[in-house]
Amino acid sequence: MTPPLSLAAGSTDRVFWAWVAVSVFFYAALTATMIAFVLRYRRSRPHRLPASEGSLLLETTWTVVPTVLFLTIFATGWTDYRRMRAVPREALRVLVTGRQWSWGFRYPNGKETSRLYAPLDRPMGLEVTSADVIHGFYIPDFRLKADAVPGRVNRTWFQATREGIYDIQCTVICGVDHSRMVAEAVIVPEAEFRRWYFGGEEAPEPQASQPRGLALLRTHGCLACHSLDGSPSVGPTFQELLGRREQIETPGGLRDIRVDERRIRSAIVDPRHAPVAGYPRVMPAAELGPDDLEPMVGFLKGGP
Amino acid sequence: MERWWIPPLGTWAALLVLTAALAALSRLGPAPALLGLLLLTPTKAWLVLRHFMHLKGEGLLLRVVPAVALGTLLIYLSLLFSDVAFR
Amino acid sequence: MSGSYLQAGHGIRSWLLSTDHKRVGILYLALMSGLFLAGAGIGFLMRLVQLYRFQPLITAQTYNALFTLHGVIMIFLFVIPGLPAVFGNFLLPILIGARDVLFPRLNLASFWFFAAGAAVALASLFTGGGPPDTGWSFYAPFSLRTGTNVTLAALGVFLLGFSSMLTGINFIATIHRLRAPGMGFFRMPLFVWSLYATGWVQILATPILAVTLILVMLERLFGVGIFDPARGGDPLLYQHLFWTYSHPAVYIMIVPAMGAISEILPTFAHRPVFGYRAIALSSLAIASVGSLVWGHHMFTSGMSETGDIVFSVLTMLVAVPSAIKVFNWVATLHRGRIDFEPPLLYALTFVFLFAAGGITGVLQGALSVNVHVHDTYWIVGHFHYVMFGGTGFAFLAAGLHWFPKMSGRMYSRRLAFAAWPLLFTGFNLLYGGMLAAGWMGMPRRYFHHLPRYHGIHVWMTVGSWILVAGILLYVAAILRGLLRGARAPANPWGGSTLEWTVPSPPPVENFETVPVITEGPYVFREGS
Amino acid sequence: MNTAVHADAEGTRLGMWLFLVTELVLFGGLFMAYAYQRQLHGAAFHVGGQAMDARLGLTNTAVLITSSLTMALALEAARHGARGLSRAFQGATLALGLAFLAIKAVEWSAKFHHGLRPGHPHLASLPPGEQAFFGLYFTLTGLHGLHVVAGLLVLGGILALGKDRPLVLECGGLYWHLVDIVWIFLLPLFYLAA
Ligand code: HEA
Ligand code: HEA
Ligand code: CUA
Ligand SMILES: [Cu+2]
Repeated sequence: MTPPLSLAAGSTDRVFWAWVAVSVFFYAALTATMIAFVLRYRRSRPHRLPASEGSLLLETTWTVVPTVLFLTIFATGWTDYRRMRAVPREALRVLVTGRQWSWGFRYPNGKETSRLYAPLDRPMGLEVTSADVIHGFYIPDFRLKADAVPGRVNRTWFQATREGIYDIQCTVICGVDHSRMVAEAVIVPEAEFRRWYFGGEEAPEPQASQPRGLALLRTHGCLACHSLDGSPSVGPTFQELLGRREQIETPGGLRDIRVDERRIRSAIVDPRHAPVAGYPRVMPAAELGPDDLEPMVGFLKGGP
Repeated sequence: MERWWIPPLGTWAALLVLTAALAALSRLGPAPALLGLLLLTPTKAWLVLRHFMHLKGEGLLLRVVPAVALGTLLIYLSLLFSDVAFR
Repeated sequence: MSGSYLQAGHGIRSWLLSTDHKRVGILYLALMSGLFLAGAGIGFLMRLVQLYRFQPLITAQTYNALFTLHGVIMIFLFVIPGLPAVFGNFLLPILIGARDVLFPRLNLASFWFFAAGAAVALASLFTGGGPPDTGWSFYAPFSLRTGTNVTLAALGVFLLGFSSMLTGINFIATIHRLRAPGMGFFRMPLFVWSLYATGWVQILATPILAVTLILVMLERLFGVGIFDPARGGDPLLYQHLFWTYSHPAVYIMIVPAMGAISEILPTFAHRPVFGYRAIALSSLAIASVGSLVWGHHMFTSGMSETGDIVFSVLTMLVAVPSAIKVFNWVATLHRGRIDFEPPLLYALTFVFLFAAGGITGVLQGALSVNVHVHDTYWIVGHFHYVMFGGTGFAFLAAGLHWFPKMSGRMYSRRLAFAAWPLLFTGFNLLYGGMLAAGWMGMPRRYFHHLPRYHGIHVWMTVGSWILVAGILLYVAAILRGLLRGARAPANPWGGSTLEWTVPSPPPVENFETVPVITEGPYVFREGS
Repeated sequence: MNTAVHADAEGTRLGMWLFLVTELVLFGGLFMAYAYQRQLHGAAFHVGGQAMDARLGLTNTAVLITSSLTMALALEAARHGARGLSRAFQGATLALGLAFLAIKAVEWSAKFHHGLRPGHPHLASLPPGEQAFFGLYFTLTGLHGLHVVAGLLVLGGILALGKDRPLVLECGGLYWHLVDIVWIFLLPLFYLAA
């Protein structure tokens, strides 16, 4: 499914799956017993065995065993949770403010952003609050969540273990665009982060190198006209591009094609030639070296 | 003749005295005021329950019922304070 | 002997103003079935919306209103009143050998409070600022600031709470005062025990909901500062108060369901229930410990760490009595003489699905896991398993079990069996899918979802189609029984409790002579 | 229609007490809110308490306690067959209840006058803790006042319709005494908090 990508996440997952395994074991045993009893003791298979009305030993067993089991589950959950709540002293602390319907990040030196930039393998403290109603700050890949409550600050932290761009979603219903209240956490190597952080106002924003193709699409402004999630825009969406059926305009009239890698490449390099029908012809040709073109094509091929 | 009006008057007088004591205590400062709140107020409530509301003469069930309610409220409060008292 | 309660009078007034507990039960059943189907229809629509947008007909705002309405209907109008109002009303007096509840007119009043509450809650859809969009939990300060008609919806829920409280008072008093001679507490059927425990939760928790809603209304109408930090209030106080009621409320939903299952299993196994006392007392244990765990809804809210620990430990403890019940139910099948009839099948399905829901509950009660799954589809999966798989299936099972008693006819056995595979498959695809989606990080109450979650949404929606088919077949089994079912004998299942000693349907007075109880409720004779 | 079964006296009493439980818990919820806010804003609650008129609060306490006395006497009189006396005591209870409401009205209007009512800009300019204090003050005393009104309606109805059988009086009285108990708690929480 979704791999855990922060320190805490790995541990959360281990605890979770261990208990899932234990529970499934008990659950399967329970179900099997139930089915076996129903089959064995049907009226059509008569027997003269006396039915017991209770057994102190059995009932004590199945009181004590679950109690011990459940309390152990508590203990493992708490151990990890305590760590999540204890923000390391050396962590950089970002003020995260939710408002209807966007996230804002403010760094100690005054930098304000709408994406969360964080260094790889370093603890990052979050002070989560809200400017209006309650929101929920959630990065699923890090198994991290803290409610943004107006009038108070909730503290948590994470330490990302892989570079990349990760979804931030709002988890508390906060109005009409609750489900649009998403943002991104950009995890970059520490050096790159420092360059930006200490580089004054003009320093270029850090780009996660994974997936690089996506970062390039963003810097070249492609995403201004093409969506990634299938929603309609100025140009066709990038969602499920490879293998899609399109109608293109050729000098010889309309033609149906199936999008392949060649088509993707040519559409980027020479957009005026045979564009997709039904869209305005506004796309500029991009001057790209192979260093840039290939990751882009790679991303679009396997993209979202 | 039976003097049925005497016991209620006694309860009433006790309630007034306790109220006066409570008022006096709360003028002495926050600590005595809190003490009054925690000791005298429940005493007054207990007097009303026991005499005016006749719990004294009722069977076990009727005495358990309000006790359950008050016990539940106390537990609610203490659980609430497991949060607020440790913020 | 007089005629059956169904023949005791015909016009509509003889129903709407009847204080006969059986008729009141049927009134609830009729109204609630309609509400359930409407709520379920909305659920079905929400699933479709995750596949096709239906824009501009359905916007993000509409979607927010849909899940709020779905939640409010299902929780306050279906699962909370559900089993006590319908089966409790119909059966409680009969099960303890009484003629009616202790306060029959109050009982009718409860029904009318319920109807009024439902009407007011539904009226909030069409008046003021339009349907509420806050989710069924009405979290402040959003619920205080939204322009939608939260005030009226809160008033509706307030009335429903009143109805629930009055029912609780009535049932407790009835059980204390009207048991037949010889019926000590430990000779009561387990369903009665469960109603008794539920009654206490109803009167000890519901008033907290009532004040919470009063406070929300006051704050919206007059700007009294209780919950909104802009006015000196505190949003976490709202959550505390709301869940102080609403967690116990989940046990108001499940405990009577467990009681019904505890009747069905021994009846079809034709043997005494295993561990009668443990099952009876665990209902009380669930009711009392269940009032102490509400904070597990607030682990990410910024509650103090002490609070987190206390509530997480108590959450683990409250699961123990449920586990005891589950094991005792399974043991009740051991060495029985089992008739495999639809009510039993549905009851076993209850055990299976409720256990799954309970286990997910325990997992999410662990603090670190909760941080990840809180407010995701995982939670939505959990509560559909316990509420629909639990209470809902208990309702379906109890509906079949007592249908002959209530209507005097047999349902269509063939259709009832045929509905099961669809219900079972659809249910697990849909709600199992929710658990998976939640673990992958899909937040709840989302109109738009990120592309990474699209696949699992398709999966869930397909599941919902199968489930609908199952529900429709079930409804058909009942309708066919009503229209063409064979006449039901007094005791079609060979049951041992008092309701099977009176004719189907029961006469107005229930019993010709007051029964005298000389033994426990589950004594089966050879050959029965 | 079938005739209703009538609950016996013991059952009625039980039902009444169960109802009182719900009332207790209802106010209990508000006391929880009070305790919560006071824990977070202790100092502000002290300041807020200084704006309260302790004399009015104490007077009202005396009035309500006395009305409880007359109510208890009304029941005792009825039980001892002195119906006329009982009705007189019931009348006294009603009068005292009305007096309580009148004093409450004086107090509220003074607060309104000083801009301490919810929604008033002056209140909004105070620190959060004090806003919370006055919010709770109005809610708790207001809800309590509504219960007094309800009690008056019930007792008035019993008196006016001549339904003053001892059992009925007893149930009405239980309700009235409960309202008194709630007030006993409100007094130190608001009026003596300073
Ligand atoms: C019928 C209703 C019902 C029932 C019975 C339960 C039962 C339980 N619930 Fe659930 N719950 C809800 C309805 C219900 N819940 C709802 C509606 C919500 C969401 C509200 C919202 O936010 O909208 C919710 C949310 C919810 C949360 C908060 C999640 C969040 O928002 O972050 C938690 C956390 O601890 C929780 C826990 C539990 C537990 C531990 C139980 C236990 O009582 C379960 C006990 C049962 C068992 C454990 C099964 C039987 C035992 C065995 C078969 C033994 C073997 C078991 C193991 C090996 C584990 N529930
Ligand atoms: C007992 C309670 C109960 C039951 C039975 C159900 C049943 C269903 N629920 Fe439930 N659900 C809740 C209680 C319940 N729900 C609650 C409390 C919430 C939380 C709300 C909130 O967030 O505030 C929720 C939230 C919720 C969501 C999450 C929304 C979100 O967070 O974005 C979804 C999403 O798919 C969903 C789907 C369904 C579906 C498909 C059914 C299906 O089981 C329904 C299947 C059955 C049918 C479809 C019946 C068929 C009948 C007909 C077709 C007749 C048609 C009649 C008319 C149209 C009048 N529900
Ligand atoms: Cu912000 Cu939901
Ligand atoms: Cu809960």
